Amino acid sequence: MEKVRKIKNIFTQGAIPASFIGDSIQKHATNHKIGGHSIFLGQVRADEIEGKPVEAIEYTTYEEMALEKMHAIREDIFAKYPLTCLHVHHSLGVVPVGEICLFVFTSSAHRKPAIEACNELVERIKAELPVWGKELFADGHQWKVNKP
Amino acid sequence: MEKVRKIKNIFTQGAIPASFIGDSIQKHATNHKIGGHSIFLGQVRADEIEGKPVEAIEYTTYEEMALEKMHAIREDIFAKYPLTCLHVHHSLGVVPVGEICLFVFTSSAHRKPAIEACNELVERIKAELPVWGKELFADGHQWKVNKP
Amino acid sequence: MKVKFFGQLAELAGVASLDVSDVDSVVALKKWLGEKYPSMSAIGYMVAVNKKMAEGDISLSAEDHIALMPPFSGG
Amino acid sequence: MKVKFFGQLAELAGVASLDVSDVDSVVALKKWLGEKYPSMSAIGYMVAVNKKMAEGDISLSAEDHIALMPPFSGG
Repeated sequence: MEKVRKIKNIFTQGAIPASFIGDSIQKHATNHKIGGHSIFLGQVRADEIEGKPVEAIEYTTYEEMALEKMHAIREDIFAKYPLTCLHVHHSLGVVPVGEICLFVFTSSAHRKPAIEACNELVERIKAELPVWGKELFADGHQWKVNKP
Repeated sequence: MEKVRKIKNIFTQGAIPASFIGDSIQKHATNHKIGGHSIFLGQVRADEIEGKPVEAIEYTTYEEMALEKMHAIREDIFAKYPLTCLHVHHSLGVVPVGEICLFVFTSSAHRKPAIEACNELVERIKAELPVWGKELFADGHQWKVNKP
Repeated sequence: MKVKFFGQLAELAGVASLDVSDVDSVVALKKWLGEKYPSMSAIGYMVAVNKKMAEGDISLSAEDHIALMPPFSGG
Repeated sequence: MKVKFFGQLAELAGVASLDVSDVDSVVALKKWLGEKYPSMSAIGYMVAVNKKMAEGDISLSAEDHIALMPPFSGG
């Protein structure tokens, strides 16, 4: 059966609370077909750039394009792996160091599809979503660069 | 610097609460060297065996040997990957369907070591720890078999 | 046509968007931008036309929505 | 020596552990078990001696702690 999925909003203003992640896991207790969950969390790291520590990252996006792209990625991943669920949350605005800015969550009957889908989602989100991070120091900023 | 790690207890009586997982994520907010977390969760699935649904899994272990083995696996993984943290929790006793029985949690500065270490830990835990699952039906049981 | 600037490009241009009327292709737009904002070409940005990535040259009309995007750095 | 049964083996034996005195090697122990619990050999269990997996035959003494373990199924 083909399911038509709606475009979902993946963006959250500010950091993604750890309690939100716990609640999201809890909600899956009612799905008794799930045998494994895979989760990736991106956390803002206090990199030092010329002796100055990063204090936060400020994220911006081209929201309409990012949501359309995420929808296409989601469809690809559902077509490729036998998943029961797939959730993505990405921060916008300022996220202080130590806080969560990306939450990718996949579930399947057996562990391998959830693990592989989660990894592929993280790579595609970083490479394909029009989102930009600005690393904020106490007295300035620099634009974040993603390594492949 | 060589760190001497103590043998940790990985076993929890009954299911691992989702709130425990959320709290565990929250505790890592103070480590500003972390850039990525990878989490695997095993959840008890309501497999049907000849029309009878699994209602719970009851786990037993050879605890002394399992903890020594887990310690050796932990040392191997820390030697192989540049991780900041590595946590493993496994249930003992009865875990009802929909509940979490395995929680593997790795963190690193960049995402790849956390993701690869988490995957390797899950495979080694399933293959090498002396733990046994008994699938409980309403009126009987069968012994769980792990697929490779 | 409406031209939006994202990330570092918005910082360089000092605006989030502009109405541009005197270009009819992606190549012409890039040339116009290079003259107006000389520092922009060093960044190696991508161009999206109506939310699709433009590869090579394509013609543009007044109704098109253009986005100028530096390399992505989400996650 | 103390012999512990785990998982399905404990169920088949009906006990969690036994004191066994009349065997001096892993092979002798398996033979003894096969006679006492004929259904056990079908399971393909592993033997640990003092928490280390025994590969092939090794000799056993009264102080050894033996564990009889069916295939693992944790997680």
